[in-house]
Amino acid sequence: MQDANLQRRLILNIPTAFLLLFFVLPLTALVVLSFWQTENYKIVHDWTLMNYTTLATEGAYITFFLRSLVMAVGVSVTLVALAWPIAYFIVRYGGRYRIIFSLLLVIPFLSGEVLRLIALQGMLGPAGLVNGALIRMGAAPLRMIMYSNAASFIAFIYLYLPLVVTTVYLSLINFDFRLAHAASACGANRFRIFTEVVWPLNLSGTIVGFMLAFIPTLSASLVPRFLGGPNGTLYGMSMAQQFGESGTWALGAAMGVVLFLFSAVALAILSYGVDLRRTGFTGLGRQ
Amino acid sequence: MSNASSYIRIDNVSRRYGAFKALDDVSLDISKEEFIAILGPSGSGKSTLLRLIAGLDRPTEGRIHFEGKDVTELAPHKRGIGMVFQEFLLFPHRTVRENLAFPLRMRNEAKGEIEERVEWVAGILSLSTMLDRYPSQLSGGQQQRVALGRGLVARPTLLLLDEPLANLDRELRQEMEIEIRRYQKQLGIPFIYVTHNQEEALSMSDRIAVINNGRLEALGERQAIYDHPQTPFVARFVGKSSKFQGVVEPDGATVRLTRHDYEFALPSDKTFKPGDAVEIFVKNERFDITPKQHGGAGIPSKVVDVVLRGPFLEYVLETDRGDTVIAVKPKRNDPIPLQERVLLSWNPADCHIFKDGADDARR
Amino acid sequence: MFDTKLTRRSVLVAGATTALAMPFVRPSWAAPDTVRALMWEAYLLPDQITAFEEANKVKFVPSFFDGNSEAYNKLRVGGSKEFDLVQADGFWPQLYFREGLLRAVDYSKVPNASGYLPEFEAEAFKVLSDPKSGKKIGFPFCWGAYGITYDAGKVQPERTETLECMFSSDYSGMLSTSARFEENIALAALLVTDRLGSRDKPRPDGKPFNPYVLSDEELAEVEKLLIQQKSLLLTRYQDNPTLFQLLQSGAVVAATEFAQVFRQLLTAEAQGAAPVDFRHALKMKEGGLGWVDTWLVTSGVQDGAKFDLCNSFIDLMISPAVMKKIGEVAGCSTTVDLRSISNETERKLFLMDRSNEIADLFMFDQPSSPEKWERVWSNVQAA
Amino acid sequence: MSPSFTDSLIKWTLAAFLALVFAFLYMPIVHILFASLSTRPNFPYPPEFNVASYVRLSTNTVYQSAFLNSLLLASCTAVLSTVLGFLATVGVLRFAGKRALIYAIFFAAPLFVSEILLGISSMALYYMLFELQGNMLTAIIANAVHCFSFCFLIMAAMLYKYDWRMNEAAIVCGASPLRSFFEVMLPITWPGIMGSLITAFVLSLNGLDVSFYLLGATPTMPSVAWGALRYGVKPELYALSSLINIIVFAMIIALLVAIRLKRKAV
Repeated sequence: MQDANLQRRLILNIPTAFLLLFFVLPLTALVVLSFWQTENYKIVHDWTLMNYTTLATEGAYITFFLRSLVMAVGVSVTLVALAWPIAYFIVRYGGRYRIIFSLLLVIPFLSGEVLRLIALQGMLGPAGLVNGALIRMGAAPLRMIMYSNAASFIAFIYLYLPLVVTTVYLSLINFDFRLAHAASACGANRFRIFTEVVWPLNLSGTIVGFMLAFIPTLSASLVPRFLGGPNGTLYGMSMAQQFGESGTWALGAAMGVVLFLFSAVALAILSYGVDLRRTGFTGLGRQ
Repeated sequence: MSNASSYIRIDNVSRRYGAFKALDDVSLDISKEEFIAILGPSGSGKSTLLRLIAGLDRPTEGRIHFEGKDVTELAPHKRGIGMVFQEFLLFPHRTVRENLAFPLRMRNEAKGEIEERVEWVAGILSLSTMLDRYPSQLSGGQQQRVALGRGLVARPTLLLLDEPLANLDRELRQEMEIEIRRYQKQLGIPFIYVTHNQEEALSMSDRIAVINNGRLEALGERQAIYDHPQTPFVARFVGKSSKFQGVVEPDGATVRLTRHDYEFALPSDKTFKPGDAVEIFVKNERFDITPKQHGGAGIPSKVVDVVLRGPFLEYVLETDRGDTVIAVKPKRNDPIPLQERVLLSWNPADCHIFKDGADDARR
Repeated sequence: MFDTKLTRRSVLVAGATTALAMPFVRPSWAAPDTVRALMWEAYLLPDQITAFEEANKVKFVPSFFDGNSEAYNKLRVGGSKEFDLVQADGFWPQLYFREGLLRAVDYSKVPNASGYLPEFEAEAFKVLSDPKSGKKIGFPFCWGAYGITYDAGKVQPERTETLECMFSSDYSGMLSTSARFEENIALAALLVTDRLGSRDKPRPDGKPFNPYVLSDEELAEVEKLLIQQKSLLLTRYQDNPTLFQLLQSGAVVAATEFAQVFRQLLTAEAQGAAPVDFRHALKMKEGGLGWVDTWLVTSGVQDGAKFDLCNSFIDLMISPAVMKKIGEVAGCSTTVDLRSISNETERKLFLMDRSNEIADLFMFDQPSSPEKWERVWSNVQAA
Repeated sequence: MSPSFTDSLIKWTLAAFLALVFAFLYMPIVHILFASLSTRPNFPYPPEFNVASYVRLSTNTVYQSAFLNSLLLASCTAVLSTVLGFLATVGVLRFAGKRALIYAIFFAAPLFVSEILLGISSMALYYMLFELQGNMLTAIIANAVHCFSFCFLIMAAMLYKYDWRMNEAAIVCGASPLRSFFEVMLPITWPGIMGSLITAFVLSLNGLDVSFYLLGATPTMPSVAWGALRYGVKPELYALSSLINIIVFAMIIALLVAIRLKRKAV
C-alpha cells in the first residue's frame, strides 16, 4: 500500500509544490512589497499602509479602476453574447471540420499581441483602413474609433473572442444535445429549450469564459496604451507604468494586490451566484 | 487445506480501507480446470477479491499463491492472467485484431506466433470476419467476445471474469453462459467468475463461493449451495425463496408459523429448543398449492395473478394475512384460475430453517 | 488547507529538478563569447552587427528598452551582470555611475572618439563625466531635442516660437505629444515656470533652474496645464510611425517629438510623397529639452578581452560611416563630425552646423521625485 | 414556416455570422501580411508585392535568434505545463477524494490572476529574494504557471470522460504501467494533451506580459517587438510573423486535406 500512497502523494504534490513556489510565493512577495515604499527608484523597507491609503483616496486611481471595471464588464458581456452563436454553430454544424474551425480561432494568437495591436491601430486610426476608406469616399472619418475607449473596446473584443468562443465551445461539445430533443418532446419551443435546458447546463462553461475575458481586460495595459487615447488610461496600464516607467514599484504592487483581491471576490460572487447542481455539475473525481 | 492440488490458493486474505473491511479473512483454494463463481450482492467485496487476485489491489493481510508461488507482491502485469471486465474496456483506438494481439505483444511474442494465436482465438470465438473493425462498430455481444478473446489469447494462468455478462441482454446472456463454460472446459484453466446474478453462477460454475459483507458465507458445489444453504443469507440470496417466521412448539418437533395458521414437522436433522424463534425459507418452486375445497393443512391464500415464464407458471398468491408469496409450478393445461382460494404448504424436508437472528450472530 | 506540506520527498524532487535545470539558470555572463547590450532598437543595424560578429568571432545579443527608467530598473535588478553595454541619455549616465552600475571608460582605446564635434569632445561634454572623480563614464552617440514638428501650412511658424502653441485651442484635436511622462511634464514645466517667473527664484535643490526639479506649486500648475491640454490632443503617440502617419495624413498639425519623425517626413517627401511644408522648432522662447544618447559600459565588465570587445564595438558605432547610416535610419543628429562626408541638405537636416545649440537645451534628467511626478501624470490621465 | 426552413435559416445566419467573425479576426493578420510585403508598412494599401523585408529578415541574426529563443521558451513552457497539468488532472480526478474541488480551484487559480501581475510578482520575488535578474528559466517557469491552468482545464475536460479502468485492462493484459500509459491512455486522450500543448505553446510564444519582466538579456519576439515600438516595428518583424502564419496555415490546409481524404477512404 505504501506504493499507491506514494504515487498519489507525488501526483498531487508536484503541481501543488510548483504552484506554491512559483505562484503563491511571488504573490506573497508582491503583498510584502505593497506594504513598503519607493523613493527615487529605491525600495524603502518601512512597513506602511500609505500605498493603500493613496489608492483609496486619490481620485486618479479610483477613476482608472472604475473605467477598467466598466470596460471589463462591457467587454465580457459582449463577448459571451458573440461567442455563443459561434460556438453553437461550430458544435452543431461543424461536423468533422470542427477541429479546423477551432484551430482557425487559434491562429491569430500566433502573431504577438503587440503586432496585432499595431495592426489594429493601423486599421482603426485616423489614416487607417476604415477611416482612410471613409475619407476617400468623401465621408467624415469616424472620430469615435480612433484613440478612444471605443477603440480599446474593439481591441479587447478582438483579443479575447477566440478564448471565450473556445471555452463555450468546449462546454457545448460536452453537452448532450439529446437533452434539447427531450425538452422539445416535452413541448418546449426553441426559446424555452435554450433558456431552460441549453443555457443553464452550459452556464458554468460560460462563466469560465466570462472570467477569462473579464480578468485580463481588467488588468490590460497594452490595449489602452495603443488605442485608448488621452482619456483611455485603464487600471492595468497605470499599474504597468508604476513598474516600467515611473519606478514606483510599491504603489504598483499595491495596485496589483487590489486587483488580485477584486478578481478573487468577483470570481467568488459569480460562482456563488450559480447553483452548481443546476448547471449539471456532478462533482469532480470518481474515486 | 494446503494440498498440492490447489492451483490458486487464497490464504486468509483481508483488505481494509481505513476502518472499513472490504474483505475479511477469506481463504479459497481453486484447482486447475475448475470454474468457480464468486457470488454476492453489490458491495459485498467480491470485486475486491477479484482485484486482489489480479494484483490490481494488494491485500492488507494474507497471501495469494499461484501454482505454489507467492504472488502477493507481484505486479499485475507479471502475473500472467487474463481478465474480462463488465464494461468490456476494449481499446477504442485499436481494431479487433490489435485488441486481440495486445496481450501477446505485451508478452513480446514473435510476430508469427501473434498472428497464429489471434487467428486461433478469433476462430473459436467466431470473430474471424470482423478482425479489422473497431470496437465502436461492434454489437454488444461481439464486443463481449472480443473482450473474452483478449483475456484468453495469451493462454493465461487463469481467467478472471468481472460480471462480463451484466451489460448484455437476456437472450445473449444465456447464450454466452453456455459458450463461456464450454471454453473453460476446452482450455483447462480455472475461470473465476464474479457475479451478483445467482442464475449465472448456478448455470456455469462447478463451485460457488458466496460472499457477503466481505466474508465468505459459503463455499461448495453449486447443487449443495442451492439445495442446502448453510446460512440464512445464502438461503435468501441463492435461488428465489420466501421467508416465514415461526416458533418451535413445546414438543420440540413441530414448527408453527407466527403469522399464519400452519405448522409442520421439524426435520429430524434440525435441533432446536422448544420456544426457539426460527426463520423458514422455502424456494418458490418447492411450494405445494392445493385448492381449498380439497381441504388439508396449509396457509389459506388466494391466486391474484398468474405469470407465464416459459415452461413454468408463476402464481402470485396473497395470503389471508395480506402477504404476497410466489410459487412456481410446471406449466399445465389447466392452471389454477385467478381468485381461486388455495392452501399453501411445503414438504418439511424442502425448507431451510435457521434460528432467528442467525445472520446477526455471525457478524 | 492542503494536506501537501512540503514533505522531505517533495523537497528532494524539487532539488533534483533544480539540479537538472541548472544549465539553464547559468546566467549569460558565464558565456565568454557574447557581447550583450541593452539598447534602443533604432540604433541596431543588422549588417553592421553581422560584420562585428564575424570580425570578432562573438555573438552580439541585444535587448531593447523604451524609456530610461525602464532600462534603469532592468539594470538595477542585477542587470549590470547581465549586460555589457548600455545606452542612456541626458543625466542618466551620471546616476548609473553613482549607483555603481557603470565602469569608467577609456577614450584612448576608442580611436574614433577623436572625431567628435567640439561640443561632444571629452573635455567639453561634462554630462559624461563623474562630477566627483572626473572620470569619463561613456561615449556620446546621437543627439536631438524634444521640439515641435508642425505643418507650416496650418500653423504659422511664428506661433511655434513659444510653447503656448502646444496648448492652444486653435489646434484642438490636431495636436499630439509623446506618451512619455517625463518629457511631457518637463516641457509643461518650462511654460509654467516661464509664466510664473519662478526660474530665477531659489530652486528646491539650490541649483540653477532645471525643468526636472520642480516645486510642488509648479507641479500643481503643470498638472493643471496638462489636463487642459488633454482635450486638445488627438492622442499621445507611442511610436514614431503612428505620429508619422498622423502628421502625414493631416490629422495632426503640430506635435512635440524628437525631430526623428520630422526627418522621416522630409525624406518621404523627397521620395515622392505629397509635399507638405513640415518644419521643426528646436527651441522655443521658454526653452527646449535636449538629449544625447550615449554608449556606456557596465560595471560587470572587467579589464581585458571583454572590455576590449566593448571598446571596439563602440568604436565601430561611432565611426563616421556607421554613424551616418544610423543618423539616416533613426533620424537623429550625430555627435561625430560627418560634414566631410555629407552634402548640404544632410548637413542642414541633421543639424550638423547647429550642434552648439545643445548647450542651450535642458538635458533629459531624472525627475526630482518620481513619486510626485507619477501622481501628476496619473491625475492628468484620469482627469 | 416549416421547422426545416427555420433550421436552415438559423444555420445560414450563424454561418454568415461566423464568416464575419473570422473576417474580423483575420483582418489584422492580413494587414500584417500586407505590411510585410509593402514598401510603406505603415499604410500598406493598396497591397504591393515586395519581398525586400523577407530578404532582410534572412540576414537579420537578431530577429532570428529572437525567434529561436521564443520557440525554445514556448516549447519548454508547453511541455512543462502540460506535464504538470497532466499530473494535476490525474491527481484531482483520481486521488484528491473529497478535496477534489479545493485542488481544482487551486490549480485553476493562476488563470484568474492577470498575466502582468504574475510577471511583476515573480520579478519582485526574484529580485527581493535572490537579487536575480530574469533569465530563460524564470521566464519559462512564470509562463508555465499561467499556462498550467489552461492545460489543467483542457485535460480535465478530456480526462473527465476517460475510463481509468482502461489502464487496468491494459495492465492485466500484461502491460507495464508505463507501457499502458503510452499504448492505451495516451492514444485515447491525445486530443486533450495535444490541445494542452498547442494552447500553452501559442500562449507563451507571444506572451509579452509575463516574459517582459522576467527575460533579462534574452531577446524574444515579443520583447523585440516591444523594443522596436518607439521607432516603429520594422517590416522584418511583420515578415517573420507572416511567415509563421503562412506555415501554420499550410499545416491546417494539410489537415483539411487529410480529413477529406479520410472521409473518401471510409
